[in-house]
Amino acid sequence: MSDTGYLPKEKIKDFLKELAKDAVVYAPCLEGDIVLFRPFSEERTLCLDRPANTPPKSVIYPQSETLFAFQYKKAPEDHQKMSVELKADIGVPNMVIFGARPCDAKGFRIYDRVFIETNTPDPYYRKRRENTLIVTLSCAAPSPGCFCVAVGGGPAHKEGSDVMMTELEGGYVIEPVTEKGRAILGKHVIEDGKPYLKDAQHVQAKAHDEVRNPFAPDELPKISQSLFNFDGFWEQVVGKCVSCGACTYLCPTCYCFNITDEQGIGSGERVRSWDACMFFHFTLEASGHNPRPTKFQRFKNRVGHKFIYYPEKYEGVIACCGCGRCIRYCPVNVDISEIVNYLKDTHQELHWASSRKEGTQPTVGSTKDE
Amino acid sequence: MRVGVFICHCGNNIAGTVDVARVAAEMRKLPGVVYATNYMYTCSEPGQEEIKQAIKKENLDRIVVAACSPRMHENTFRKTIEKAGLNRYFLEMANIREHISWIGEDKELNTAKAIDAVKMAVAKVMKNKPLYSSSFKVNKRVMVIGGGVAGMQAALDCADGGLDVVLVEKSPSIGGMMARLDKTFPTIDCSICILGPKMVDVAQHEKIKLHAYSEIDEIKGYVGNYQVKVRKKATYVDWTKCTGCGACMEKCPTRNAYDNFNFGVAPTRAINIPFPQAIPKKAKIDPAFCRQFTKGKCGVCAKICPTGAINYEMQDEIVTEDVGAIIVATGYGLFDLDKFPEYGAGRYPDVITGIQYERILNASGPTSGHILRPSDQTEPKTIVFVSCAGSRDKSLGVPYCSNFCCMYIAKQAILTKDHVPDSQSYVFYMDIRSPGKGYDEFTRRAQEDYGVKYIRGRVSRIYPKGKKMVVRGADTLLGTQVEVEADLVVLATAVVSAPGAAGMAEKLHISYDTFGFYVESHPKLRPVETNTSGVFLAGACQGPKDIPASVGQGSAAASKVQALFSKDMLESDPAIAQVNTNACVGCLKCVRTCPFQAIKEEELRNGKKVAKVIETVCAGCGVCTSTCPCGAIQLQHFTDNQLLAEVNAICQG
Amino acid sequence: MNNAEQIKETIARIFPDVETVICYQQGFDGLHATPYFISIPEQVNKLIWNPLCAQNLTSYLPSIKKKVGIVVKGCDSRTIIQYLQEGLIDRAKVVIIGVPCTGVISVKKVLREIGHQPVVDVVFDDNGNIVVKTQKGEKRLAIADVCPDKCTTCQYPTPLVYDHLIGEPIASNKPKEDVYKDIREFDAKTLEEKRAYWEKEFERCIRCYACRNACPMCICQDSCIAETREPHWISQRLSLQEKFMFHMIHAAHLAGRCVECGECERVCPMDIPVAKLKKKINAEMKELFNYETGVNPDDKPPMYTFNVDEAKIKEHKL
Amino acid sequence: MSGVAGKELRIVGFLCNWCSYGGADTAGVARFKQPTDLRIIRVPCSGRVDPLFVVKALLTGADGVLVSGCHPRDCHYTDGNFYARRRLEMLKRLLPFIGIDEKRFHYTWVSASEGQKWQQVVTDFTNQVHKLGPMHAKKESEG
Amino acid sequence: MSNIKNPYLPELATVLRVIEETPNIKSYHVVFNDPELMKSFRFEPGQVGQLSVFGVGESTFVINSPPTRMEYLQFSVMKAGEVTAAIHNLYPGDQVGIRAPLGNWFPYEQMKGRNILFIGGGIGLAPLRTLILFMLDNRADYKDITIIYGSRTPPDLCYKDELKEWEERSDVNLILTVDNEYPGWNKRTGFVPTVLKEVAPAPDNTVAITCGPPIMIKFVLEGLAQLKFKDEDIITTLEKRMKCGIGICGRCNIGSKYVCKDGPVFSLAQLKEMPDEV
Repeated sequence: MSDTGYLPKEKIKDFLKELAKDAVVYAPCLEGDIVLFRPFSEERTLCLDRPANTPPKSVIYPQSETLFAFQYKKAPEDHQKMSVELKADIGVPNMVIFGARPCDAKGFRIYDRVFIETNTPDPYYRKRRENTLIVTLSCAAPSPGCFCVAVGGGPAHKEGSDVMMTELEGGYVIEPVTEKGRAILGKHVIEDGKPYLKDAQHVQAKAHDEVRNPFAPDELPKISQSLFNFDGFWEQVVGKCVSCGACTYLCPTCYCFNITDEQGIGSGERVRSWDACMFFHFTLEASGHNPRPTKFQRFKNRVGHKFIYYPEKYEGVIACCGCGRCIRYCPVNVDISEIVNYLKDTHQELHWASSRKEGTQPTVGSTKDE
Repeated sequence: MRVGVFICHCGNNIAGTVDVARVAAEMRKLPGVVYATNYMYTCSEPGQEEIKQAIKKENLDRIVVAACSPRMHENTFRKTIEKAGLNRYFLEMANIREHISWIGEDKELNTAKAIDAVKMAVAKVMKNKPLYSSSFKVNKRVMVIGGGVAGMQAALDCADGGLDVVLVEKSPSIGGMMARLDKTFPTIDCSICILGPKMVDVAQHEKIKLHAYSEIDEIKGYVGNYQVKVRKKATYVDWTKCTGCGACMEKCPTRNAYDNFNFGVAPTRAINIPFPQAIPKKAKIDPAFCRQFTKGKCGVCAKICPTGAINYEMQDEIVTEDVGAIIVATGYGLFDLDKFPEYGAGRYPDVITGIQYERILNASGPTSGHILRPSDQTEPKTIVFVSCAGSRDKSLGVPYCSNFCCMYIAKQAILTKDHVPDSQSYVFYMDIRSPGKGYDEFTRRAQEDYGVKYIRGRVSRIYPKGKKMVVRGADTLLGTQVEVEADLVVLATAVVSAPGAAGMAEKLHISYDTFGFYVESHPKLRPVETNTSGVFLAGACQGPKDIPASVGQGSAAASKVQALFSKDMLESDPAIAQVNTNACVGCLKCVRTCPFQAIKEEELRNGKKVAKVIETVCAGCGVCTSTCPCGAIQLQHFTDNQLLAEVNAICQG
Repeated sequence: MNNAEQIKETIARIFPDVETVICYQQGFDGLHATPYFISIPEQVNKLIWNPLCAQNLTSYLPSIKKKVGIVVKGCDSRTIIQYLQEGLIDRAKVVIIGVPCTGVISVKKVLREIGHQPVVDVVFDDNGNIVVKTQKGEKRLAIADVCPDKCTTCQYPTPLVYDHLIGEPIASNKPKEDVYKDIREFDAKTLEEKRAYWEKEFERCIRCYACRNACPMCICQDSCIAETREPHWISQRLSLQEKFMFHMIHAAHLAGRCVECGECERVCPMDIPVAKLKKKINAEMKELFNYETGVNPDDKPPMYTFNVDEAKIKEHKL
Repeated sequence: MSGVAGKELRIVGFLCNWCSYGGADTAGVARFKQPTDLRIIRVPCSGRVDPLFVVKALLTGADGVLVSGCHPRDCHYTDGNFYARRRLEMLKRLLPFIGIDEKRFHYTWVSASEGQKWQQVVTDFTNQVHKLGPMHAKKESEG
Repeated sequence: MSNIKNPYLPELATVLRVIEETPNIKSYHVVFNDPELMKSFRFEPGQVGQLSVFGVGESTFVINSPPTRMEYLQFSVMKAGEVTAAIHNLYPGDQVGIRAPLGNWFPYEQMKGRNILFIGGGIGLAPLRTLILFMLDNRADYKDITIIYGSRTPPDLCYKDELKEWEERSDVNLILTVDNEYPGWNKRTGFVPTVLKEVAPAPDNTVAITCGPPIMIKFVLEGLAQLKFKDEDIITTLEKRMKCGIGICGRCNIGSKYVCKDGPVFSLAQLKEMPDEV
């Protein structure tokens, strides 16, 4: 068998069923008008013709998970004596993410550096990541707002994927990316894909050219520190932001989280749940002090994290995969690519300063401006 | 946290149907509970002592007592734990008696319910925070509203105790209903003869400031510091000049003014002094009748007045009185005759009310004490008294007994016989209620010594027949129809709340029942207190009562005020609303809903606008807390988290 | 709705009386409009006005302290009136440029019609249609077919409050009795159906709080009890119960306050019909207190007042 | 787990301290027998009862919720129950919309002297909830 | 799975002793339940730990006992929020969780042979205490040690017994101050930055280590600059809201630095490189 497989379109359900034999298969399914990754079953409607509304990040990094359960126990002979029992159960089944887009898969690589490639790896993420096979579908055409090619990705970028599929008229060309992915070629319904490889590559190249690059001609955006640190800039560009968490929760690369104890009587769990740097509460301290009290500061941190801080730590890798969801689904159309584009032009400070009237303060406050 | 749980047997009251030992054992399993025990009578002195000992020995920091209703003993146990050094708000009670052991028969179910109840209390007490009251100065001045016998007694007792008293009376003279009575039962002594000296005492007491012919406009503040706006209604007579000589009244050409004092038995003058013993004995003009006001010309009184006291331009005057406590003695009202279509609804002049009859009997009344019936001023020979005219009649909205009618009917019947020896009185009654000292003997005397005929039954109709009034009713004892041809019919109309009682209650922030009578703090144990601290009740404003009861309450209310004022500083209840200024967004919805205007807007140093609770005004209802969308204003001791802890203990526990 | 020029002129005139004007400009693609904050008159050339301008801009008003101009549609004006009822804005600090509106478009509905293709171009013709060009061709859609649900029963096409009115007032041609028709229809379902419906919808919620933050009447924002531990109403567990509770909090806090602008639903990335709960409460407020939000600045929001005798509330029997 | 399995359902009661809690006390003093399902939370005033407490209880495990305050016009805090009446009526009408039988929620007015009425309310409401059966049993399997 | 440590799983520990330092600050002596761990546990002065009250949550505190005294770990807790309030309800024998050590530490190696100036305010003495005690236990390694410490009122001073001890020592120069006159207080009054100016320590061969409320830090840094201290010789330790403690969760970062992992100890020189989000 060659290095390339081929899955005829009519066999896609059989393929998924085969995968589902020894794994939970998450596939993009139609739910009302939107597409979500759901454990696949016969009753569901597969939807592969556009990226899912939410990335598959919750499969490996659930929105809320129990880090451990605790239980207070009283000694039977002495009710004054109380001990605590902690139970951390990281049991994870084998999982497949089917039909993720390359940007989604790349997102997991952003997470890997933080959660796994560190001296304090996160066992929960790691276990799920190890147990998950990521089968990606390359994009034949861009989606509204997306810009993967501008942040080091592309519609057939393979980073993060175990298998890359490319859609042709009659089926999908299947290219294993990792050793783990190679096993998929052995599945019954997979035919030899070698004859189609060229066509697939053609599709991929065509798609690559169609994706917009807001930062062109730069290969990767370089951010002007002085504009980045200029408050007036943020006040102008994110005045309309409503400070919700849609962008971060739909982002394949956002990973900020919260840890809380949720308790019943005498027992409970320590829960890790997604959090959003756009929320006021995110950094609110017990004293009432908040180091990032305004949405401007919070938005700046979000952009900074993706385009400055993360690259600083990880050899220039931008923590944005250009999927465009934050743009598409933003309640007020805040466009991060536009903002970053402004930021990379080092001569714009004057422009930003002059567009504000002399001596006036920003008029649109955050919800908690002081 | 080290919670101690004390389960009370209450003798067999609880232990009889709740397995208290098992409840205690279950509590010992709860995290945070380091001590749980059951005890025969936790509220007894040894029981309380045990709590104190356990707090010290076991180093307890929060206490749950599962026993009777907290309405019964919460204060007891709060004091107990306070004596042991804990903040009083570290106590929670679980009501396993009234709410469990007394109402459920199945011991198994009761025990399970008790376990839940105590668990809830434990869950809540773990969320409790220490609260500290702050203290504030008391203005040792008391206002008495209402100058009837109850109010006068209260005013005199307070004043004799050295307090400054402001007495506010709505009508031109103090004296109230009692001043209108002829004689009082069961002693038949002259009402005004015993009341008059008291009225003079009030007038002459240097500690009493009297605002007659005045009403309450507005009451602000809180116990110890009330500000009351008193409206001194225009009398059109300068009382500083009026000597009460009565010349104006004599010469007044308007002779058809309604006589409030005599309940319209006869007309009076447009300028009048209500009655000879009035305090203050001053004239006032009734502008509804005075020709100067209705026609724009007359001026007779102004011409005649030897001191030039008449002032037609006079306006109402508002004075503000600062007081520390208020005694409400606003008395009662009476059912109108027009409520009784079957009795002629006030159309027949010879069907009158009991109080009107009092005035007819009274030597200083319109008939100078001669019993003359209103229609033709002849002496009636057959008089019918109808008791329960409205009282105890659900259909008329007066399901209650008016308390003293049975007694005054007997009195009036006796007096009638004295005045007109050849008269015959009949009394239609439902039951004769005469439970007071010497009362029953009195009603018997009416029947046995004065030949008053008592007919048990309701009067169904009264209608005229020539000069007579036919009173038709049933004799339920004989089971026959009865008809009496009477010269005069006296209805013992129902006692109702004073006109405007509800409005007054709202100004005072006290509760009133469906009938408009004011509600006391506790029907047995706190009969003169209200739920608004610093406001006390005396007399019939709380419910129909006779003279001795009213006087007794007047004295009781006075002693309550004395006790309150025995301290220079008062402590505020710390279980009030508190604003977390970090969370408050300044929407001020709480300001809108606070029933007490206890919340105002405040600007913080950083310019942020937030809500602020005026501690001394907040009554602790928590309406603000359930109004606030962001949980920023929390009623202490009943915070969202405290109530959620209880909800969770039930639903998730 | 060719009023853009007139709006621009008006804005140019109200400077420098105002420091900022909030209006619309083109968003990231042809199908989206986005809020536009103008602080100097010259910026006005980027302003747009067309049926893409669906967003209720008034949400920004309470947080702005300076004098501000704002472009409002009929529906948006109800928010301003509600703000006035609740004392959340100072009328003297807002210059309202009212624009009568014949209906806006719902991006979600258009996307559904064009199969979620990226759009190349969008044009509005004079016959009330939107023409959407995509790679796969051109689609002409009647705006009436792709407008948000609120437009289909719009009673107030002309702003109820304004300082400058652009164009002529329009009267509503939608029957008043239809406003709560959808609510009545939904209410007619069985309890089980309704429960199942909400469980399915709320299960998708990702608690991003876009609905809350976009809501003009959600004044708590950063103090929302969905995120606090003091008080601690909901946990961070991802259970249906918590999501349900959040939406009930949102609905309860909007009782008698929701101006039916539909922002919550418009912004929901998970397509949850969150406005429905609030509309139901509004229907009840109308029924109970004859109260309609955002139409009369002198009204009192019904949850912050009472009548001693409530004509429509009867004691419930067991 | 609150409630004795098989016999009882979980019913949460919010009672104002001055009237209804007192009424429940009065019923107790008079030994008026009542079903035992009800668990009582004491609040100062029915105006303190945020409708969300009711929602929270119903969503997290209660089969029924009862709120009782002073009779209108008879509120210890003058107006508290007037606000409660509006809020709770709103909730009562909202519940069926989200698929919760409004019969699981009842609000009423019981004064401190109405022990007998209290007994009646508790008995009738408990019976009513029992007729509807448990609310959460079938949901147990769900996450 | 068991071969790698779960960084979120706290070690169970028991409260040994509770010391009431001030009306709203208590210190806790805590020992791990596992005696082996207690023996093998190592940390450096300035490192922090996450203290758990199960059911309420975690909060970060500096381990303010020195690594030279390992009978127990001491944490000092000021009551501010939910977790600290829960900690204040702990008694000896109660169970807690500890994740420690986390973060960096004071560069004490580079301080050897230098004069040390500690400037603390209120609870800000806690992180300094660990280093002070560590240096006193290695007294010969350091030259002059000066401590300027102040609080609002005398009862608000932490570690009163130790203050007395240090005051009596000849090899420590302790300068105490309270904001205003107070009955029975016969030492200095005035704010810490003011006292710093009065004392005016020489910057030569001196490292200044400061911790306290933000407003104090602000003026202390100004004061030190006036005294010609170099930015590299001014060390402070930051307090932030932390959750994970391992540089992931995203709330304690200042720019690309995570206070929980890259801090909490920073020199002024480093701080000046970071965005102003303290």
